[in-house]
Amino acid sequence: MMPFAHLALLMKLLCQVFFTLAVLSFLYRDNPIYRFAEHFFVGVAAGYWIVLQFHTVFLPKLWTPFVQKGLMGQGIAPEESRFQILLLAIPGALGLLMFAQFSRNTSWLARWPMATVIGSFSGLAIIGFAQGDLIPQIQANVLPILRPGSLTRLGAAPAFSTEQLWAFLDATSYPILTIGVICCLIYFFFSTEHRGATGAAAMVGVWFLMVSFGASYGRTVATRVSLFLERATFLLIEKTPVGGWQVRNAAVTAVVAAAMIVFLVWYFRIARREAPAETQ
Amino acid sequence: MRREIPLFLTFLFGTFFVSMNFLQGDRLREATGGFLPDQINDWMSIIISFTYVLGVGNVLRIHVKKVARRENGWGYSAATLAGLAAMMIYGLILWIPLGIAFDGQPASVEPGREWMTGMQTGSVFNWFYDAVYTPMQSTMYALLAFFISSAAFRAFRVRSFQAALLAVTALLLIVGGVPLGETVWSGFPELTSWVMEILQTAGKRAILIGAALGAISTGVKIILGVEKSYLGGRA
Amino acid sequence: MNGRVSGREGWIRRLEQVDRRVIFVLMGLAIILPLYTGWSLQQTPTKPVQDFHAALETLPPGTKIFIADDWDPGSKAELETAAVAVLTHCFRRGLRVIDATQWGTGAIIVNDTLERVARSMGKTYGEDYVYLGFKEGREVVMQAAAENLRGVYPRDYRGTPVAKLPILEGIGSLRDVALLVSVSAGYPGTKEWVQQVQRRFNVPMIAICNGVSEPEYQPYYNSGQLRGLVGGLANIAVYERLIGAEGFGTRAMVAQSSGHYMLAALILAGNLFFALSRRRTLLAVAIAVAGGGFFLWTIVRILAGP
Amino acid sequence: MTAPPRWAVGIFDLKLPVLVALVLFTALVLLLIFVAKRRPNMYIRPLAGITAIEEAIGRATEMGRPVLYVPGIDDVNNIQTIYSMVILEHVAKKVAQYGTPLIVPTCRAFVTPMAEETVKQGFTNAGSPELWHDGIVRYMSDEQFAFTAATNGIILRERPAATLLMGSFYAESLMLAETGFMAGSIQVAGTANIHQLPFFVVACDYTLIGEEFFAATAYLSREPSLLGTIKAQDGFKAMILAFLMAGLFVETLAWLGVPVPAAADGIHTVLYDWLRF
Repeated sequence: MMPFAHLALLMKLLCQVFFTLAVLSFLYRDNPIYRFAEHFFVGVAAGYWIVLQFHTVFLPKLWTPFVQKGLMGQGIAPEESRFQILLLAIPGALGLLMFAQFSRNTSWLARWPMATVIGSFSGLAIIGFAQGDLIPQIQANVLPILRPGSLTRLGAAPAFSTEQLWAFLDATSYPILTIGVICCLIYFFFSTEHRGATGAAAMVGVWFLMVSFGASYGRTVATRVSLFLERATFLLIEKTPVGGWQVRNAAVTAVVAAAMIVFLVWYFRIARREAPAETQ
Repeated sequence: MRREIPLFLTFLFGTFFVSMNFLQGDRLREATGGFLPDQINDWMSIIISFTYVLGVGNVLRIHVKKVARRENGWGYSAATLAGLAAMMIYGLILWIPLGIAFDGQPASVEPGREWMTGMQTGSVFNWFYDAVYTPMQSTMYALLAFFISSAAFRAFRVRSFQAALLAVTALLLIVGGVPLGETVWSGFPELTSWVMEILQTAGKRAILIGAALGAISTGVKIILGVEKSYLGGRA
Repeated sequence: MNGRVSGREGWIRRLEQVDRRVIFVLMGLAIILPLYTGWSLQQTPTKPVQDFHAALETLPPGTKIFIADDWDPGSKAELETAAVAVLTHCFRRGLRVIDATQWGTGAIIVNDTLERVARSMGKTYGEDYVYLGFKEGREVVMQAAAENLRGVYPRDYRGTPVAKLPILEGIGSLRDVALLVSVSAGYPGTKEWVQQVQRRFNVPMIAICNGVSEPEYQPYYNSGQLRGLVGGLANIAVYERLIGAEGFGTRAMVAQSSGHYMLAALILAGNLFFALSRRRTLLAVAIAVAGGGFFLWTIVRILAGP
Repeated sequence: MTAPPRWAVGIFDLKLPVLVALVLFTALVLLLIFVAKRRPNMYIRPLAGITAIEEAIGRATEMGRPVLYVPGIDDVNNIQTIYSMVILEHVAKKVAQYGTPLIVPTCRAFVTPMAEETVKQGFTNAGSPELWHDGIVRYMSDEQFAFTAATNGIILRERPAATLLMGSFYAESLMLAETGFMAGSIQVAGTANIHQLPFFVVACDYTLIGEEFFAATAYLSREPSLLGTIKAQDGFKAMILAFLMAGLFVETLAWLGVPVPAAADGIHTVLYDWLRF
């Protein structure tokens, strides 16, 4: 008889493989296995958030201090004030007002907590964007026309060598940053028409924007490939230790995939004859 | 009152977080016995954490209705509710009697009962996280590897000079940003790193400056009550 | 465009509009097949990666650093690998790690990763590392932790009061740590740490992130707000090599490369068919020569071998 | 990097450059919103994106096929969804003038009534409210990929001649743009979600990039708060440009080793102590 812990591990592997393949089956077409997995996931995710908030915020930050220290007066540290702890009733009450959302008559009360959240994040955003983004980025772009020493480097590099290419690129870096940022800012300037010099600058600005989108595209591709790569490694290459022995994930994958294919063939050939046509 | 109080709250908390940047936290803490800023920060954590109740409330409402009315596809909704129930039971409900008895801290749960302890290693809750949440979420995003490739073949079209610039930069990073690129031409790492650090940074920096101005002006308008659209309806 | 579709053009049109599942299979094979090869490719670190490495390498052993592990299973491929590499590097150098996450859905996987690496290197919880877990509030928590760390995290993830943890002695806020390392999958992440903490409280900071975010964070590296930046699995693999702890990143590089080259081929082929079907011969020739030449050269270089 | 110039007294810690920039910008925003209330026809340059939308609607009319308008997949709490309604109202008005069918799939339960009101308003503005029917705004699903699959289904079945994607989009951007491209419709997209812009740029005929999206809404609605903000941002950008130019000049002089003339000492102080803090 397999110990319970091992059975749990094996079941976990089975579930992991099942849910991975269930999502991948969407690539063939929308199907009941995918829909089941997706709906189950939505439920699990919602439950996860509630439990998480309960354990990390509600209990330690609100319930325990308020009830134990505030109401019962137990275990108040010398540097804490009981009055301040009792003030936790304010965020508690504002939080509870969220529930007012669920009734049409009281839903306006739910705006109170939303207003505090939006106000706080607006305040933090103002400071963050002004102090962390705007000023340092402008500051970083206050540059001389050429990087000091880059011309000497370019002159010293042998002609038609890769070294010369790097020296050239290095020499262009300050002009590119200066011209690029200025031209892009002109592109996003809406008070004058793009004609003549402004028009030309705006056009150069769009070029820089396109290059920067190209970079984003290239890096997005990299991330997406990595994500599937990790899943493929999990399904086909990895081994899972269960007790003393190593289970090959590929074997589990083969079994689960075969079962899924049988089900899908049955579903699309037979069961769906009467069903209404699906989208996609 | 329906509009004034929310607007006042927005103003109050917004200006608090702005002004904290221009005050000395340590001195303020001494002067107020820790009320400012620490207590207010905790308050915000508490209120934000309640907003998640809303999300779950919506999930519940939609899916309970579907199941109750036996609407088309109600079986899937039942699966959602089952997932929600499993997480709530193992993460929360089984745990409540233990938690309140033990100062709300999972560390004090007696040995042999770890499976009940919410988010700690070895709990059933964590088992669900590993077995369902992790594979589902990572595979959802992995699907995009395929969607991006089909879009690349069927809809990525170089129809203008601008699109050509985008395509050339993208291709350069796609083939040059991986080790095989270095095998093909040893200069790729240097070239891609120049593209990333200089060439594309110019555009990104301008976007950053523009986005910063946008965010600041939106924030200012919200705090001062000029922009009220978040209270529902158009401004 | 004329209305008559000749045989050749019909054939191109059909290729242009091929069922997407055919492309899915091509892409899948391009990524899966190389997993079975044991090849290894050479890699040179770029400057941001070297700077990232140097930032951790120059700290004296025993220094306390803060790692913000802001990711979840959705970016497991890149950032679990990154987190393992960073933690291995830190522990090997004897740095003491204070870890926390702003991603609720990452609370468990970050804990598991930290425990796994720490246990394999024989580190003691509370002495060499601590996990403060997740607290709701995103930017609120970030700036609050820089004001007063204990106020935000009165207890660690396991429920131990922070006053009992020796590693946190003398750490009142993030201003007291030597370095802030952001392992970031998006919002909230590196950008928010820069905005709320780096500049406001003058905390030195480096970041390791997924590929998608890297271009967005480059301006911060350029402005010196980030002292080092590693982005995407390929750069994470280089970093793994720099610290001599080759892991998933290094093993994945052949498949990663092959996936990239397949995607490049798809973009080129799509545009080739587009040019042919629109009778834009010059563009078609340009794409065919440039693309074909590049791929031929690639094959030659691969066959030439290391 | 040197420490920022500060004025730290008592509990205050005034980081002057940030404070001055914030006060200046806030004042500018409020002032221009005030001005925009008096003069709603303040100049904003005509945007190519709006022309592109109108041309797309025109072509749909010629071909007798519908116009598809997707207001993003975010809820009403995202400001882009709300601003998308401004564009939708304009589109509804144009469509009603030409008598072209309109389809608006929505991804959020709360967005649906808002989109309905907006389309009705647009039809009324065009003088033909009788065109409204329940098949225009279609609530698909709250779930991202289910919504995408359903919308792709609409594109393939009803073959809209114009697809307008305006609002907050995420990973589904490339799937929608791909399907629209395959169906041969003219596509105009607009979003401030920078990550998704590359996918729109390559597959769409025209894309409103980030701030252009907001400028377009200001241009169309002439709402003082939008208009004033755009103008204020323009004003601040002009200042940034001036700063960058001045900085370039001073830095280049310093690099060349030219001593800064005494008369320019004031400028020098401002640029060195304030900008390079």
